[in-house]
Amino acid sequence: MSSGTESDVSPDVWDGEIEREIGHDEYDPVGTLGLIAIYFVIIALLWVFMYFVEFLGRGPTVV
Amino acid sequence: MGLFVDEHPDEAFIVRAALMSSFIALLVGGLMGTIQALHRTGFVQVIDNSTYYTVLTLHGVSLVILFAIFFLVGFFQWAITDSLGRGAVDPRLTKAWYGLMTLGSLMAGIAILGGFTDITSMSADVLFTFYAPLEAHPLFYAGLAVFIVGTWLAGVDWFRSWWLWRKANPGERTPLRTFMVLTTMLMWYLATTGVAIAVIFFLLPWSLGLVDSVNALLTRTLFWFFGHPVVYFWLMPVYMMWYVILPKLAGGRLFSDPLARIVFVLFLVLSVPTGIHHQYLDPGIAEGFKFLAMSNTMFLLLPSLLTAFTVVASIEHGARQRGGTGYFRWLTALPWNKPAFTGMALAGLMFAAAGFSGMVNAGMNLNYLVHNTMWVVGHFHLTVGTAVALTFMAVTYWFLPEITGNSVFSERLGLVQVVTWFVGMVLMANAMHRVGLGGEPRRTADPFYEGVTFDTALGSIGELHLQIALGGLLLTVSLLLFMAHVFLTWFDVASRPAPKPETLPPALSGPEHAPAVLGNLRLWTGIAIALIVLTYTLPIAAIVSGNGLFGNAGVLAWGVETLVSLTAGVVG
Amino acid sequence: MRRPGWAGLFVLFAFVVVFAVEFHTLLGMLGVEVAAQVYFPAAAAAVIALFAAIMLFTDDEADEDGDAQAATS
Amino acid sequence: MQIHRYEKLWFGVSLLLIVGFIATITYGAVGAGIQMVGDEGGTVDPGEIGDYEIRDGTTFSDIQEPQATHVEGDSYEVAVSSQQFIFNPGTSEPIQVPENSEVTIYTSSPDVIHGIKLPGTNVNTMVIPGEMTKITVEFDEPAEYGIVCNEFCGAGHETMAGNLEVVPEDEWEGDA
Repeated sequence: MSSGTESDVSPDVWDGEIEREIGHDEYDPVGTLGLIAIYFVIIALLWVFMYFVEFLGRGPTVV
Repeated sequence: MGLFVDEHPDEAFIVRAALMSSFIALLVGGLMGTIQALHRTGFVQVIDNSTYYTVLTLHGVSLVILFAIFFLVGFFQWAITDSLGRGAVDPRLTKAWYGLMTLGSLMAGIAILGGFTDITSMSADVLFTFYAPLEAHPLFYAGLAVFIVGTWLAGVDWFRSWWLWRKANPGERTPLRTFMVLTTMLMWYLATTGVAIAVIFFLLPWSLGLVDSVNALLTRTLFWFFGHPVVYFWLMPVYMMWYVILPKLAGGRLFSDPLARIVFVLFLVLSVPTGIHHQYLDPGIAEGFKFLAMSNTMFLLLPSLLTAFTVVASIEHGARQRGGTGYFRWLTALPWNKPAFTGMALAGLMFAAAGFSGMVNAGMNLNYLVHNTMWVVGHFHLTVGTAVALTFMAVTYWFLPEITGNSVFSERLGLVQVVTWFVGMVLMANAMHRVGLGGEPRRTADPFYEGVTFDTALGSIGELHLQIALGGLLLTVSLLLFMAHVFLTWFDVASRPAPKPETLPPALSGPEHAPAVLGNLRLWTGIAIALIVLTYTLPIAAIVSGNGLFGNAGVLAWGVETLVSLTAGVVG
Repeated sequence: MRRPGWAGLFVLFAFVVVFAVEFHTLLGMLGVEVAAQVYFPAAAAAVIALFAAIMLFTDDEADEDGDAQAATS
Repeated sequence: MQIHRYEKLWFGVSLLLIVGFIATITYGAVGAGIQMVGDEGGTVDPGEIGDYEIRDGTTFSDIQEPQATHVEGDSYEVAVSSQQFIFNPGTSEPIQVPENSEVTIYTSSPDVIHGIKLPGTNVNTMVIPGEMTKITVEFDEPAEYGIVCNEFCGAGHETMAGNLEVVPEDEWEGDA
């Protein structure tokens, strides 16, 4: 079970669980791009909230 | 090819031994966690406040040192042996490092357990960070040193296997798993020099009475020299599992082998020169050094952000090969019935959340808000307590058949276990973050003070404490389920042999696409050392010239001080 | 609509529980304060109602990936 | 090397995020003027904290009073010994500072490492034996704050707490 460098794989590798094989060039991870874009928006907003509301919005602060 | 246990019985024995040690530590450390979750929220207090700190020390050391590291050395032994297709060069060395790690654990463990009883004056109530001048019994420091030497020898063992493989296979790219083990171990060698120096030259002589005092800031800085990269020592094996096992479970292939190598190289280069970000609020370290540590830390986000993309893309590839369609509908085509898959996927999701609280922790002046509050505890229960621990537990469902030759007892029970962990940790870690923002300190037995109130922005402290306690109980249930499950599988109670051995499919974009320089470990180690020297020389020189190597009472202080200030003069 | 396999339902349940608990915070952030004694029983009822609806209004078939069968192995 | 264009895009966005974080922190340091605890306090013999020279003729023990000492204008200073398991002053009687003041806090430890946090505020620092922690805090409004030790300092750590009062100007009894 060592990982070779050949690019073709027998579908048996997945115990018959897959329907079709998809190669590198025929695959665009659109779902991943969507998920990661959502993640980016969430952390960017949370960062602004944490820094400018939670942190700078409270006193006293060390100057 | 057969099962790992049939192909390499001697190595499988060591892997099983390491996992056994790891699980014992998990049980002990986890149960200590239950006591703490109930004690510090005030619901059930079966121990004294003073015993709480012994419990806390045992919790930290058992879980992050023993559980995590024993598991990962077992996993690495498998990764090296299986990916190179050859056994250990000298089985005696393999047994020796495992023996040393076990001996060290027992020494440190006995010292900690001494804190529970009055029969002996021995104790080590110094928590996982053992900041001097809090003092532990010498056995504790000696045990840590022996344990670390054991891990060093393990690295030597794996490098020897690789060197022989390279001689037999000139010109071939190092297999991905081996590459990941080697970069992780190189990072570990660099990181542990800090704690080794702290323990061997300062803490051990001091606890034995050979020197009168220590420079508290120096040993603390040396601890964090090790204390931050150690989290990558736990995390890098997890990344390996996410890169090489998770895509397969999802029904797909790793998206990009070269990118995985880049990520591990980035960890090797950037992990160590970041430790000062744990010391943002320390006196005696100038702001400029803190800013430098912050920049390094922020750039260390890069390998994790890249990993998020590659791993999710690999999972999506699997979902689409399984017939998944649509923008997000493919998520339902994933094998959620496999505990190994679901556990790792949930662990990854929690790590994404942990990424955010980590970014806050890394923000230099923002640290005034969260430093040493429960926020930090919430953060690392998402990282090491979920991303690492839940992935290790999940991968166990995939891994045990390979090394024991038995089928997993029940996938269904396994799924209940990983999901329970997820729910328990969401409740507990989220509440911890929120009480932390209210100012509740970490590492205390009883955070209820006269005349001090903690105002949380949302929800009352009482409600959040209830969430912490409930989450802790769910985690305990999950832990016991896991232990029972391991026991039932290990001793083959169901009497079912393992299914046919697993094959790991190669990456969609293979190693042949990686530029050759990526494999130049000497170069990357050299750059890592240069960065460490740049980041640490001046702060350490300043700390030593301020108070001497051994604090004010140190006899050697004057001579060394002169030497160091001369060096600092030359470097600066 | 086809009902997800038991594993899918279970994972969904976990997310629903977690979301129900945290939604209380979210309401608070949006300025809607609901007392815990009112919110949590209501949320529990909503979760039960949701799953009752899933069981009643979906077909009693495992989804096409056969999660339900695979899980029994 | 094959790298998918989405991945290149994410790489760029990640770098942007990192630079954005560093920029925010820099704004906090330069724009909002938040200073980090640094090495300005210098070192001190843990056995003789009281003798630490704040400036010529004034030692740590001279200003180690519950009521902050007036320096000039709206600046005040106070020295606190953080020790197992009290803040002195702070624990037995509250530290008092006037409103609209800038208070420089000097603190060190004669025994082990401690931490100081005023819950609900951004006042938070480590106290390390051998080092003198020196921070300046702006107190604008009259208020009462708790002080807790937030670094484990031995059995008894959970009792280590105190108070700080920001007194309205008309009730301030110290120098002004």
